[in-house]
Amino acid sequence: MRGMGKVFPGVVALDGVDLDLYPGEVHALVGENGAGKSTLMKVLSGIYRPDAGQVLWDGAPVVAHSPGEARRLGLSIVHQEFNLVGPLSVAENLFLTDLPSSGGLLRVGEMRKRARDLLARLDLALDVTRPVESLSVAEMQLVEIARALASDCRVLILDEPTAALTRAEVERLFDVLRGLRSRGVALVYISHKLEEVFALADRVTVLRDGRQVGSGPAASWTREEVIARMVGRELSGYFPARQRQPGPPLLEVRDLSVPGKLFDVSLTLRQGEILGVFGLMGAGQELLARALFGAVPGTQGQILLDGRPVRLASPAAAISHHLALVTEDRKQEGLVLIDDVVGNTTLAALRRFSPGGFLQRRRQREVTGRFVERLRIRTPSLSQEVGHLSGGNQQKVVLAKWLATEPRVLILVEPTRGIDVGAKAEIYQIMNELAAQGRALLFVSPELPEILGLSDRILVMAEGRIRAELDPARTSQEEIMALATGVGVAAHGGPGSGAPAGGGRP
Amino acid sequence: MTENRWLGWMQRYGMLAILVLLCLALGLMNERFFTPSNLLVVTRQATINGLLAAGMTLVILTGGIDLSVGSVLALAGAISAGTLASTGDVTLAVLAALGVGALVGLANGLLSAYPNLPPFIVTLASMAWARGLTLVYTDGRPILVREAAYRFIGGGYLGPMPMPVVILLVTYALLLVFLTRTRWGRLVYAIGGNEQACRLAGIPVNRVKTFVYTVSGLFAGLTGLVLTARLVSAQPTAGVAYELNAIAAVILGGTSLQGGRGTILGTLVGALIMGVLDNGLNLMNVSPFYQEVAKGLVILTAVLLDWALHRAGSLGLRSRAGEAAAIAPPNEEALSRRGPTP
Amino acid sequence: MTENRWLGWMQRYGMLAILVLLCLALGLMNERFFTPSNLLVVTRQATINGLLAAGMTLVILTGGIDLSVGSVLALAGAISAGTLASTGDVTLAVLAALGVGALVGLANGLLSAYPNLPPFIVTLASMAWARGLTLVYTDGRPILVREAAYRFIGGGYLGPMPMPVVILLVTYALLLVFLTRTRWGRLVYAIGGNEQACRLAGIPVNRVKTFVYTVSGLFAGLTGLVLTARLVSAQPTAGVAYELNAIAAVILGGTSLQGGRGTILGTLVGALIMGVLDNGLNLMNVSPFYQEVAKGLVILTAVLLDWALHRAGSLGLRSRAGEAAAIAPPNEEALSRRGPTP
Amino acid sequence: QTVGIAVSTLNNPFFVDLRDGAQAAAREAGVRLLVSDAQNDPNRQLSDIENFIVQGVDAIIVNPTDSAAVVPAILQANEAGIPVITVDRGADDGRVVSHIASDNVAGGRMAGELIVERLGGKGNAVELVGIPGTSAARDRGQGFNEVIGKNPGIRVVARQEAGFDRAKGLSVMENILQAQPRIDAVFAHNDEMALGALTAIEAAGRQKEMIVVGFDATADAVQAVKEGRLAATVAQQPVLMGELAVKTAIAHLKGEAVDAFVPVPLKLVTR
Ligand SMILES: Nc1ncnc2c1ncn2[C@@H]1O[C@H](COP(=O)(O)OP(=O)(O)OP(=O)(O)O)[C@@H](O)[C@H]1O
Ligand SMILES: Nc1ncnc2c1ncn2[C@@H]1O[C@H](COP(=O)(O)OP(=O)(O)OP(=O)(O)O)[C@@H](O)[C@H]1O
Ligand SMILES: O[C@@H]1[C@H](O)[C@H](O)CO[C@H]1O
Ligand SMILES: [Mg+2]
Ligand SMILES: [Mg+2]
Repeated sequence: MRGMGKVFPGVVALDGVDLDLYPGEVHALVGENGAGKSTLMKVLSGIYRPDAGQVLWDGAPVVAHSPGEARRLGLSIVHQEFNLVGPLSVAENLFLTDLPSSGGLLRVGEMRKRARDLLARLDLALDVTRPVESLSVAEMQLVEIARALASDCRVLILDEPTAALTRAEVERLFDVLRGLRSRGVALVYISHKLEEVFALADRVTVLRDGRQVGSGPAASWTREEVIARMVGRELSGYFPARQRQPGPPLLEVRDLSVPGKLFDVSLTLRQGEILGVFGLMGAGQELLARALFGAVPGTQGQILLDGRPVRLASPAAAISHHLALVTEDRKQEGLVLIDDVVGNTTLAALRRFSPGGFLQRRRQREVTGRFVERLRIRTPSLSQEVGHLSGGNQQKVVLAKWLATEPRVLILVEPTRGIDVGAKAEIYQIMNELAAQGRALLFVSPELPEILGLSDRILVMAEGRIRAELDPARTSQEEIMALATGVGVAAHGGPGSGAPAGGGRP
Repeated sequence: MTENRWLGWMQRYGMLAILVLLCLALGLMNERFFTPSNLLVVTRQATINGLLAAGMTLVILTGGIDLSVGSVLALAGAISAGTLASTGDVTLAVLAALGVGALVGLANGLLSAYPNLPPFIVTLASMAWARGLTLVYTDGRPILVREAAYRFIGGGYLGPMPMPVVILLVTYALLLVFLTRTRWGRLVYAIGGNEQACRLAGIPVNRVKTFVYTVSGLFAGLTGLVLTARLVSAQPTAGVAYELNAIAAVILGGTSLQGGRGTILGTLVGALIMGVLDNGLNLMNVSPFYQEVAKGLVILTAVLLDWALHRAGSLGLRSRAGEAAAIAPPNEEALSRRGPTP
Repeated sequence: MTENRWLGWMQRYGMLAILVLLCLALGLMNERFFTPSNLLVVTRQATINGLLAAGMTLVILTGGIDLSVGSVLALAGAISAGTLASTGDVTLAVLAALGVGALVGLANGLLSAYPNLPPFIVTLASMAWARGLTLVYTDGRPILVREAAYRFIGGGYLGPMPMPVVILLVTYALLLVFLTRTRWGRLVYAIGGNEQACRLAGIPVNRVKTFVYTVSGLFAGLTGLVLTARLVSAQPTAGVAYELNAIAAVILGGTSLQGGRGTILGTLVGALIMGVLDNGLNLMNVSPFYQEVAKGLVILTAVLLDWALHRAGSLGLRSRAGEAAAIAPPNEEALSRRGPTP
Repeated sequence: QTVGIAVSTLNNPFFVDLRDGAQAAAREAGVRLLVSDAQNDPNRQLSDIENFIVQGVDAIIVNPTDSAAVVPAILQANEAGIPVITVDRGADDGRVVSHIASDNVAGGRMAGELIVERLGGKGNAVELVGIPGTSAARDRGQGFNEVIGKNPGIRVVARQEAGFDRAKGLSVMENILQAQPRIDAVFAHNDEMALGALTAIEAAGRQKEMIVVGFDATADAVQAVKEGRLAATVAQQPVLMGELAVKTAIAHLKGEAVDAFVPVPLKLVTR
C-alpha cells in the first residue's frame, strides 16, 4: 500500500500510510484508539475507497477495489466488530459467502461437517446448528475467526481478534496462525495486547493520528519503544500503586443463583475495594455481573446494600441503588450507535440532566466534554454519531455513560476490551480513583495481568460457582488458571507458586 | 420431561395450536364447521390471502415490505382478462397475469435494492400507480371471462381438491424447499438478519432483494389470476386493502417485521387462522358490525395466548433447566426459538 | 465551499426542497395554486393527515407502528358527536373525543410494551375492533353536529388562520419541544436506536412505549374531533386507510421505520407534500383514473430525487473531502445525516 | 326457515336502510335472517355466499358488489338448489328468481335532467365521482353524462373522484372551488359526497352561485333538501327494496309465483 489517505468529516483517518506485506510474515499493526488501523484495513479490503494512494498486489495496482475483488485476490479479514448473522446457524455463518450447494440446493450435511472440522482447528466444539445469536461473545469471536479461515487466503487480516478471548484460546489461535505463516500466508495482526504482538509478529508498524510513525522487525524493538511511538510520550506506571484501605462492606451477596447456570454465589464487596473476578469462557462470571444488576429474570438469592436487604429486580432498580454495569457487548447492549456522543454519555444519568423533564443541553455537553477529555475519547465533535467512532473510543463512551451516573458500586465486564495501552492506563487510574473515593468495583476480565495488577482480592469462577478467593499478592497467573480450569489445585487460596504479580509494571 | 416436551412443542407450534383450538371452539359452537365441504370452502377462501402472504413472507424475511400486492393483483387480473378477451388464448392470458405481476415486482425490487429507497414508500407508490393503471385499462368496468379452461383455474377440481387449494399447496411446498434447502433461500434470511454483514461477505444483496420483490409480484399476479378465474371476471377494485391482511398473516405466523426470522409454514397457519375466523363468524351469524369487533379481539387473544405459551414455556424451562434470557424481551426469545435454522 | 454548503443544505432539507419544487411546478401549471386562499385550503386539508402523522412519528421513532389511527379517529368522532347529541355539552364532547383516542392508544401501548406483542398485529386488531365499535355505536349512520361552538373547531378562524391549521401548528410546536428538549423526547429516540441498551441503562422502556401509543391515540382522537367538526357530522367510515397516508408522510419526512432517526418537522413536510399533490391534481382536473397513476409516480420521483440529492452530496464530499462508505447503502448514510440531534 | 342476505357493504347508510327493511320484513314473517357484509369486496361476497350455502339456508338474497363478479356465487347457489334473489344490482348470469331494483342509469339521467332544467341549458357543472370501478359510480355517471352530452350548453368543468366519502367530498370540492371561478351545478354520485361538497361550498360562501344534487335520499340529505341547501337527491327507497326482497323470497318459498323483475321506482326529492 502506497501513500494511503482517507478523510472522514472532521477527521483525517489516514495520511500517506505505506504498508508492505510479505508471504510467510506476521505484520503487526499497533497504535492508539482511533489511530487509523481499522480504517487502513478497510481500505485494503475494499470497503472504503481511499482518497489518496494505491494498493499494489504482486506489484500491480489493484483497480476497481471492492470487497468482492479483495476476496477474489485472496484476502480474508476478521473485523473488529462482529459481522455475523444472528438468526442463522453457526455453520451457515461460517460459509455465508459460498454456501456449499449443488444446483442451488444446499448440501447441508457437507456444510455441517466442514463447519465442525473448521471449528476443530480452533479447538471449539460447538453445535454448528445453533443460531449464532445464542453464543457467548467469545464463541462468536471464534466463529468470526473460523470464518476467515474457511477460505484459502493469501492475506489474512485480524483486527483485534483476541479482545474477548482468554489465554488458552489465544494460544490455540496462535498455533493456527503460525501454521498459516509457515504455509506462506501474509498476516496482518492488530492488537492492543503488546505481549501478543511480541509473541507473534515478525514486523511491527506503528500508526499515530493516521500517520505511519515507525516500522521495523519486531525483534529490534522493545515494548517501551513501541509504546513511546504509539502515544508519542513516555508512559509511567502502568498499574497504579495500590494503597487502599477497604472499608466496611458495601454490597453483600448471599447464595445468588440462576437456575442451571449460577450456583450459590456469595461474596462481599467493601467500600474502596476492587474485587477481581476471573473465569474461563462460560464460567458464569458475566452472568453473575448481570444477575447482580437485576438483568437476569429468575435470579434467586439475597443482596444487601450497606447491610440492608434490597431487591434489585431490574436494571432500573439497580441504578436507583447506585449500581452500574459496564456490559461486555458494546454494540448490542452498550450504545445507541445512531445517537451522538452526548446522547450516549448522558443516557443512563439523563434524569440528572433534566430537572422537571426538560433537558439542560449545555450541562449535558459540558459533562460529556469533561469525559471526552478525561478518557481521551477521540471524536471530531461531541455531536458525532458513536457508530462512527473507532472501536476503542466506543468502549470509552460506554464507560463514560456509567461513570456519569456516579455509581457507588461499579460492575465492569471487560472494560478495557479493545482499548489502547495509554487509555488502559488511564482507565486503571480512574478505577483506582473511584476506589479511593470509597466506591466499590467488581471487575470481570479475562486478562489475568490486569486482574492481578488491580484487584484487592480475586475470585476465580468455574462452572457457575466460585472456586476460590485469592490474594493477588500471593498468587500467580498459573495458579489462577489451574483453579479456573479445575486442574490440580482445589484448595482455597493456596500459596502462590510464582512471584507476586503485583502492580507498578509498565 | 413430558411436560417439558409439550411446552417445547407449544412454543414451536404455538400458532398451530391456537389454530386447532380456534377450530375446535368453532366446531363446538356450530356443527356445520367440521363438515368436509365447509373445510374445503375455508381453505379455498384462505387461498387468496395465503398466496399473497407467501410472497410477502420472502419480502418481510429480508426486512422489507410490499404494500403493492393488492393493486398488482388487480392489474394482473385485468390485463390477463383483457388478453383473454382479445386473443382467446388461455396460455397467453395466464402468462400475462404472471408476467405483469413479476414486472411490477421487479420494478419494486430494483428501486428498493439499488438506490435503496424505503420499500414502504416504493411499494406504496406502486400501490397507487398500479391501481390507476388498472382503472385506465379497464375504464373502471369489470372484464368478463368466458373460457372454461381459464375458469377452471379458479373453480375447477383436481380429484376432491379445488384448484386454488392445489395451487396454494404447490406454492407453499416450493417455498418451503426454497427457504430451507437452497442457497438463495438461506440468503433471504441472512440479509434480513444482518444486511451489512452480508454485503461484507460479498453476497449479492441487491440481487436477492430484487428477487424477493419480483417473487412477491409474481405471486400477486398468480393471485390475480386465481381470483379473476374464481370471480369469472376481472374487477378493477379487486384486492383493495389485501396487503394488510397478507402482512398480518405473515406476522401472525411468527415472522418478524425486522427480518431474518420466520417460517413459511407459519405464514400458512397465519392465513388459515384469518380464514377460519372469517368463516366461523359467518357460520355463527355474528352481526356484521360485531364481526369486526370479534375479529380484532380474537386476533389479539391469539397473539396474547402465543406469548403466554412462550412465557410459560420459558419460565417452566427456566426453573428446570435454567434458561434465563436476562433482559431480552420475552418476545424476542419467542421468535428466536422459531428461528430459521434448517 | 458555497457549493458544498448548498449540498449540505440540500441533504438536510432535501424533502423541503422537493416540496418547494413541487409547489413551483404546480404554480407554473395552474395560476390559482399560489393564491393565498388556495394555500390555506391546502394546509387545512393537510391537517388531518398531519395530525395523525404527528403521533405516528413518535411511535415510529421508537421502532413501532400504529395501524389503528384511522379507526380510532372514527370511533372518537362518533362518540364525541354522540355525546354532543345527547348532552349538548361541547366541552364534554371534546373531552370524549380526546379521551376515547387516548384510551385506545393506551390499550395499544400496554399490549405492545408489556407483553411486547408485535405492534403491527396489536394495532391491526385495534383497527378492526375500533371500526366495529364505531359501526355498532352509530349503527352505520352519520351523527349530525349542530352546535356552532363545536363546528368552530373545524370551520372557524383565528384571525386569518383556519382553526385546524392553528391546532396543527400548536401540535407540531409542542412536539418539536418535546422531542428535542425533554428527557422523554430523547428517550423516544434512544429506544428506537437500541432498546436493549436502554433497558440496561435503567430506562423505563415500557412506560415510554406505552406513552407514545397513547399520544398517537390521543392525536387520532383530536383528528377525529377536527374532522367531525369540519364535516359537521361524524362518519362511521371516516378515516379508512388513513394509517397508510400517515405512515407515508412520516417516512417521506425522513423518519426511518427502524426507529431512532427522524424529525417532527420532516413529517410536516411529508404531510404537506401529500396534501399539495392531492390539491394540485384536483386543480388541474386530472382524470380520476390517471390521478392515482400521477400520485404514485410523483411520490416515487420525490424519494428518488431525495436519494439523488444525498448521493450527489456525498459524491461531492467524497471527491473533495473524501467520504466514501462504499459498503454502507447510500440511504443509511442519507438517513444518518438527518439524525435526531436537535 | 332461514334466509341469507349478502349485502355489498354496510359502511353506508343506504345499505343499512336496505338491511333494516329486510330485517323488518323477516321479523314480521317470522323468518330467520342471516346478514353478511362483503365490505365492497366481490371475493368476500363470494365467500359470504359460500358460507350461506354451507349453512343450508333456504333462500339467498344478494345485493351484489358487482354484477359480473357475483355470477360464480349464484351458479354455486343454483347448483345447491337454493333460490337466489338479487337486489339493487343485478347479476350478469346464473338463474335468479327475481331482481328487485331501481335503475341507477335512470337515476343519473334524472339528476342530469334536473340540472339542465334548473340551469336553463347553459352553465358549468361539476361531477363528483364515486369509487372508480364500482357499478354505482359507473351507472350514475353514465346516465348523467348521457343527458349532459345532449346539451352542449352545459360544460362539465371538473370531474373528480371523491370515493363516496363525505370527508373526501369536502376536500375535493374545496380544491375545485379554488380552480373554478364559476360553477352552476354539482352532481355527486351519492349524498355523502354531496353533503361534503355542500360544506365546502357554504364555507366558501358560494352557495348562491350553484345548486347541488345528490343521490340516495339519506336522512341527512333529505333534511338538507328541506332546508333548501341541497337542490335535490335521487331517492332509491332502500328500505322498500329490502322489504320487497324478503317478501319475494318468502312468497317463492311458499310456492307462489313471483315477478322476475320488481322495479322500485326512483323519486326525485326536491323541496
Ligand atoms: N465511518 C466513519 N465515519 C466517520 N469517522 C470514522 C469512520 N470510521 C472511522 N472514523 C474515524 O477515523 C479514525 C480512525 O478510526 P479507526 O477505526 O481506523 O481507528 P483504530 O485505529 O482502528 O482504533 P481502535 O483501536 O479504537 O479500533 C477515528 O477517529 C474514527 O473516529
Ligand atoms: N442472557 C443470557 N441468557 C441465557 N443464557 C445466558 C445468558 N447470559 C449467559 N448465559 C449463559 O450462561 C453461561 C455463562 O455465561 P457468561 O456469559 O457468564 O460466560 P463468560 O464466562 O462471560 O463467557 P465468555 O468469556 O464467553 O464471554 C453460558 O452458558 C451462557 O450461554
Ligand atoms: O348504490 C350505492 C349507494 O347509492 C351508495 O351511496 C354508494 O354505493 C353505491 O353502490
Ligand atoms: Mg479499530
Ligand atoms: Mg464473557
